Amino acid sequence: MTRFFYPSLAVVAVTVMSLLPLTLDPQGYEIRILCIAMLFAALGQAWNIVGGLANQISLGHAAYFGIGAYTSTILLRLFSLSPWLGGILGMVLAVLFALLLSVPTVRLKGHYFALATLGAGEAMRVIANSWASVTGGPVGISVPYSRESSLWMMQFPTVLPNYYLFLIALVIICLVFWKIQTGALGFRLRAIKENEQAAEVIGVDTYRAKLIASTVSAAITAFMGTLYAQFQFFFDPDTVFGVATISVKMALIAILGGVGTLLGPLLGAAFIIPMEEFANSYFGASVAGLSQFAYGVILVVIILINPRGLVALIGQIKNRIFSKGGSQ
Amino acid sequence: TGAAALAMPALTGRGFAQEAVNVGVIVPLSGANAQFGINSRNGIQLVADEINANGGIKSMGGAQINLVIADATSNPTQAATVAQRMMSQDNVVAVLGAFASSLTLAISEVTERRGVPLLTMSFSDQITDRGFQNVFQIVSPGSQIGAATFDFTRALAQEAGQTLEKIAIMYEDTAYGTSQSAGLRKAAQDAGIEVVMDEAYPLGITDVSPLINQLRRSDAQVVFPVSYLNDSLLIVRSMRQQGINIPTIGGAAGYIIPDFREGLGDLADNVLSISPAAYDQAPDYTERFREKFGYFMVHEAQEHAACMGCLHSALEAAGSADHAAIREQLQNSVFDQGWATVMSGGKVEFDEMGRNIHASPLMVQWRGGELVTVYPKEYATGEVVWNS
Amino acid sequence: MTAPILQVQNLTRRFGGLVAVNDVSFELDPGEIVGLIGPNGAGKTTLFNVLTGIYPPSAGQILLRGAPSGGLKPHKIAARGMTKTFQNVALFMESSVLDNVVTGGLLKNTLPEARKKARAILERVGLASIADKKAGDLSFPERARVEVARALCTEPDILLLDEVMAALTPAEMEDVITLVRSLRDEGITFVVVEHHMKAVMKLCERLLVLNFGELIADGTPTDIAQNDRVIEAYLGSSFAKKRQHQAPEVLA
Amino acid sequence: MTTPSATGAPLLTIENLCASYGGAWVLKDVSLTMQVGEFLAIIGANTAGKSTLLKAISGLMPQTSGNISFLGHDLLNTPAHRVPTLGIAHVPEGRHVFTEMTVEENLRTGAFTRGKSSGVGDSIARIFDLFPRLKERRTQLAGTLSGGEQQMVAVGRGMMLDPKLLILDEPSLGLAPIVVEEMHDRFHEIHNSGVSVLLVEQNVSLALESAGRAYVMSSGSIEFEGIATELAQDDRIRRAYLGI
Amino acid sequence: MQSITTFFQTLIDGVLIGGVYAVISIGLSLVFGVMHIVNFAHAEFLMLGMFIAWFAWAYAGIDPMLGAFIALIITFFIGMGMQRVLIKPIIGAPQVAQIFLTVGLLFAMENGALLLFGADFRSVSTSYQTQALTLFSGESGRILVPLDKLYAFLMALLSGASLWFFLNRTSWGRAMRATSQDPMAAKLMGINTDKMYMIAFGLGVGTTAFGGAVILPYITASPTVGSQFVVLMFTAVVLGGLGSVAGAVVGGIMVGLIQSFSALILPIQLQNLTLFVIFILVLALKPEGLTARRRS
Ligand SMILES: Nc1ncnc2c1ncn2[C@@H]1O[C@H](COP(=O)(O)OP(=O)(O)OP(=O)(O)O)[C@@H](O)[C@H]1O
Ligand SMILES: Nc1ncnc2c1ncn2[C@@H]1O[C@H](COP(=O)(O)OP(=O)(O)OP(=O)(O)O)[C@@H](O)[C@H]1O
Ligand SMILES: CC(C)C[C@H](N)C(=O)O
Ligand SMILES: [Mg+2]
Ligand SMILES: [Mg+2]
Repeated sequence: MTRFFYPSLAVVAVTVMSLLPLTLDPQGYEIRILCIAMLFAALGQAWNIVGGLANQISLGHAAYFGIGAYTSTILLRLFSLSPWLGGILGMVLAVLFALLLSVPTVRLKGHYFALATLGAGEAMRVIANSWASVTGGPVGISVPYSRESSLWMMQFPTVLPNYYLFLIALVIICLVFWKIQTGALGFRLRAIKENEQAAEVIGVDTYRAKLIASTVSAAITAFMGTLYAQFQFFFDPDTVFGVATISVKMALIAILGGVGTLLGPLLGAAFIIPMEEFANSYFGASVAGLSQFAYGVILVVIILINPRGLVALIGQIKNRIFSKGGSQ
Repeated sequence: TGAAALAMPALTGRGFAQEAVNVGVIVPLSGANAQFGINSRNGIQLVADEINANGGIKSMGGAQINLVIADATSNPTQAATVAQRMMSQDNVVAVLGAFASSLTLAISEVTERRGVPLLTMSFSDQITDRGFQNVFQIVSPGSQIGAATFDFTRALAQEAGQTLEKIAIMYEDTAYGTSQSAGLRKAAQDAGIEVVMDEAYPLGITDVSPLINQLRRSDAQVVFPVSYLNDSLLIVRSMRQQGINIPTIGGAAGYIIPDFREGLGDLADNVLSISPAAYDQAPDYTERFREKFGYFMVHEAQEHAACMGCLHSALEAAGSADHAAIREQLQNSVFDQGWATVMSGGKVEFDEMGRNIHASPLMVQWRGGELVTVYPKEYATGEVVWNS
Repeated sequence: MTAPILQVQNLTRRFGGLVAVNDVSFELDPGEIVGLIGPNGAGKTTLFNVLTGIYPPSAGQILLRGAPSGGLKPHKIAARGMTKTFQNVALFMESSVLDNVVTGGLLKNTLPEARKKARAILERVGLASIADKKAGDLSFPERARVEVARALCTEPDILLLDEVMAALTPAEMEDVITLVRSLRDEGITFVVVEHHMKAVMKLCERLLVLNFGELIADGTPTDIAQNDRVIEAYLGSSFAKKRQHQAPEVLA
Repeated sequence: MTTPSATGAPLLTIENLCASYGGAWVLKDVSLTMQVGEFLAIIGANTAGKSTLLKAISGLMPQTSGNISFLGHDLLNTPAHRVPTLGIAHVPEGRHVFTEMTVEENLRTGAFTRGKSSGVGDSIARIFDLFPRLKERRTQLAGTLSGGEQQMVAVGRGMMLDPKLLILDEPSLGLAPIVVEEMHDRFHEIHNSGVSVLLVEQNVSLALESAGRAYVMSSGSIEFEGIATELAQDDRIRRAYLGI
Repeated sequence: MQSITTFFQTLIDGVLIGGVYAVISIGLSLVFGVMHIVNFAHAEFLMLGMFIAWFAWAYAGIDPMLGAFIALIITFFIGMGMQRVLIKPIIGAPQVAQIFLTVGLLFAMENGALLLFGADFRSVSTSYQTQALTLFSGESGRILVPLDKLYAFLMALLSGASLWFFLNRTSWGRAMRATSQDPMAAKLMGINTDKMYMIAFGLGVGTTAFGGAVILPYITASPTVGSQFVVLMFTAVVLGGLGSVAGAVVGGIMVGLIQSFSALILPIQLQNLTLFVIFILVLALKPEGLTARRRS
């Protein structure tokens, strides 16, 4: 394959994704699914920067997501501040939180890191629940429904503009990831992933590299939180700071697709979100629990088929077809 | 991405007769609230089956009701997606659900934008105070239920010759407990009564000792726990363990389902609770539920059934599946026929905000495995047992 | 007489009650090749670990080109020109050989430059043919050589080699010795831990001997080979005997 | 210089063994025989496949073909964990100590197949005799030992099995000369007590000193074999392995 | 004066609930210790144990403290089978794959239970569940020891001690630890590592199911009960040092004490916030848990 293959593939994919909604009901269900898939692809990609490249398995990214969602929404409600500005402020707060969290966690490895970050996410959820005067508490918070559309206020009569916001965000985040992955930081993060001590000894400032990765990831995640809030209009602490709904799901998507790869989170989201939907709509009505059961079983089966995720699975299939073709 | 997403719904192949009217039912069928979701679904199913058996919607040529039921899970994002799916794929005339306030709030953001009526029995005040046009709340909002819990209790105590001076409140810290306890607290403060204990605790609490210790130290005369099932069992048991026997007035949810009684046995007897509706108010209706499902008609089933009853009447009156027409009927009718009559006062009528103006919570008490309405007097079917 | 490039003064490192490095002092001149020998568990690896910042010293001073470096983080020390290889081999096993080496190169270069440098170094240490292999698929000696290449790519002034010749054939050892010498000629100072006496004697101009964490000897290989304490603690009697027969040949 | 005390009865017979890690064949048609009571060495350059050969004997190679028989047992079809019960102890290359166990626990684990049999304590005492260093460190976690100390644990642990055949993969790697010397003396003792020994050793002169017979491997095949003392004089060997 | 009794009551409550956390966390720690797997589905075995004990109680009148042993045995075999079919293929796989698999398993088991047992909440009634020992009673208040939690606590000590003895004092226990540290070397010692993994997983989930049964008099069984405990279990296990049985007991009791004392000083709602903050701080100071031994 020439070196233009992947770039041109990307261009084609983006073009298709840009044209696709024109064929869909702009208030419809398909477009919503696509939006959510892109949201989670972006979140998975953000997670991939720390979880994939540096193997810092964060299970607390919901903290950043929630910070983004709450910051912009609270400012919007209190001061009618544009979510764009609120989103940027959310990013700043998320970065600050990431820096704060790094003090106790930067030395942690493997499962200890995972569980410490999980604790941090949970702590944020408790705070959002308890600090009702600001967050609205457990009852949740609504983005005021404004019937007029405005890009500045991120209020739209249909989901179509949200779709393009998600698409643009996703493309930018993929570019960021790609830049990091193929750049010097990527080398450093992979070194940390495989042997932190050795990385230090050959001159990698592991603390700094981890810090950069986690703040970039936190900022991206926070901004996606803002986009989510402006898309969903209502959320509560359990949703945006949720372990299962956000933190683990972000990780799952990256892992399912192929951790540490550019394509991984995209494939992961393209698979998981519709699959979840499929399970819900196909089994949901008949028997209580069946849809979630099916979802769980499918996850298990996929990982048993190939523990390295869909990217590897596709590679495997490609190889098989290729070798078959070769032998004939 | 796109292709996969598009293929999925097509596969679901939900086929149904042309003339049927699709009604969306979104309730939690998995997760911690599955039990309540199943109860709710059962209530709606019962009514829909009865309507269909009686010839469907007459004004629409006997169109059958087709329930499109989906699992809201416990995730608001998913609940909203489900709502979107029902409107796009199934063309539902209205949506019923979704038990938990957080889910209902998320769904309402979608239904409102599409102008689809949403009937709910969720408590949260926020559901009907955002100025939405298409949401109808069949029960009193949480704050009113909370206030009623207090007012009724005070009246009952007074009748029993006890003057309330000190009360204790404990509530689980999700939307339900928080909003309901807020009403309770305010009513108590307005009445100038001292709230000697006022504690939120996390839902899923595994140890209530700190709560009960505090309750013991607080010297309260009555306790108002607003809890789901697990926590309610923990609270009542730990109180007994520590020999605390003050009147316990639950906040619905965990206190008024059969599992509460099953879990506590005789300890459940005489526990009081507020309830937004009670099956002993309309036994000729609610007994049908017991016949079909084998347990008494819990309030979420009853209220959801009432929602379905209202929707039925609105459909009959509108004579069409048009959302605006149905909304018009829901907004402007008085529902005093069929299942709508199982609500307090025997009728349902929605004000501008979408609240049922006739809704009145009831005080119920466990008596040998059954719930008996003991207050307000006009609804009471039995005498209260007050053991101060 | 040039100034010493490394001064170690009264360096001590404890693990709980165990004193792994005990009050060790020595100096290195630029361009030396110094052997560090001693019984198993004498503290050689620990000394390397303290020098490169993996462990902070419990007491004592380290001066790297005159500036104190004790207690700095490893990457800081690497940036100041001292790095080491790992006795147990600590490569980035999932990465290619080339990428391993490139990562070292990033210390002082941009990515494209690091790539160029890494290729040159692989060429030089004779690993060019396996540049694209995954480090995890290599045999132990190959891995040790990648360790060296990766360390070299950080452009060190002082390189501490921890048993990189273990498991090499004599022919391969010769290659390593030639390589180390030529690198020395380019100005790199070496400290070499090795248990293969013949190789040590051949390569090093000076030997430091550790025993129970203490420096018990510091001298030329000939002196050390005759030092009774060293023979008793480390070399063993038969080595001494053999030496008497073969002395001229070994020292050649 | 040991005189081979081989009895002539076959202990280990390998025929046309091929093995791979999933890619290309690492062993190609290796055949080898060993008699009861022999002290056999295998020498060869890096990546010749020596360790792979030993792993194949112990059932650790995923893909193999050919034949390995040990006292009439077909080893290729014996799961790895049963091989020690037949009387084979394999001290692997690269130490592989149980890092989170103490030195003594490591040694005790070596006696796993001996079950509750007595004499475990004696065996431990013998190993502490051989490696006094280990005795000092008996309650230290093996993972915090120095490289050479770990090597001692690995060798000692293998000896705890009380085997018929002791397989040693580069046992002297990273050991101080004085320890190597002592250890090889002990290998002789073990051999003299009737245990057959199969030794892979990069320290070729030592290997040829210890062994009765030796095989020379290169790139996955046996090059030639012969009496150790003769091989030590062989020019091909001297040039490639006895240099420096 | 009041505050002295309050203090002791809080201490007792904390230790006792800590015992409850300990009994369910030991198994998680074992599974991690031997297989290096963070099993997110582990709490589902707690749920399974509760249901087994509940059925034993409802249909055979067996007290949950005895039913616990039935739960242990049944889930031991279920665990072994599951290890064989599901966990074995991912033992060498990257850590992330394991997270993935066990999360999938969590969904499947929680909802499988919903399908199998229904959404009803099940609880037992026993005489001791509403009783308490009075340790002290006087002017300044009372100090009570609730019996249900006392029993759970004692069972926690029992299972912790048995498991500790097994792992540290028997050759099979050593073999299991050897397997966890270096499976290749373990095979060379004649240890059937596959079997060890199966037993370890069986024991791990069995112990947690045992714990589930033991707390049944006190907590209601339902398909989602696991989610109530999963984060606490992980916190306990990590605080004590992943993989250490004694650590799980220490960690469990610490979690209990932190919750209990936090509730005394701060709003109860914040008890888990206190817990997580302390948890993260402990990790910052001792990155491998409180009982971790030094390693190189
Ligand atoms: N992290 C640690 N914790 C406790 N003890 C340690 C640690 N690291 C090393 N030691 C001990 O310090 C002593 C010195 O070990 P070191 O690894 O420095 O020896 P060495 O000279 O390199 O030996 P070898 O030649 O065998 O590699 C040993 O007794 C070892 O057990
Ligand atoms: N786990 C493995 N996976 C893939 N290839 C391997 C693995 N182990 C060894 N090899 C390859 O098999 C070949 C033979 O290796 P082996 O370890 O048997 O050689 P050896 O003769 O023991 O060499 P050494 O002296 O380096 O120990 C080498 O090319 C090596 O790269
Ligand atoms: C009955 C309650 C437990 C739930 C309530 N319907 C809500 O609004 O959340
Ligand atoms: Mg060393
Ligand atoms: Mg080898």
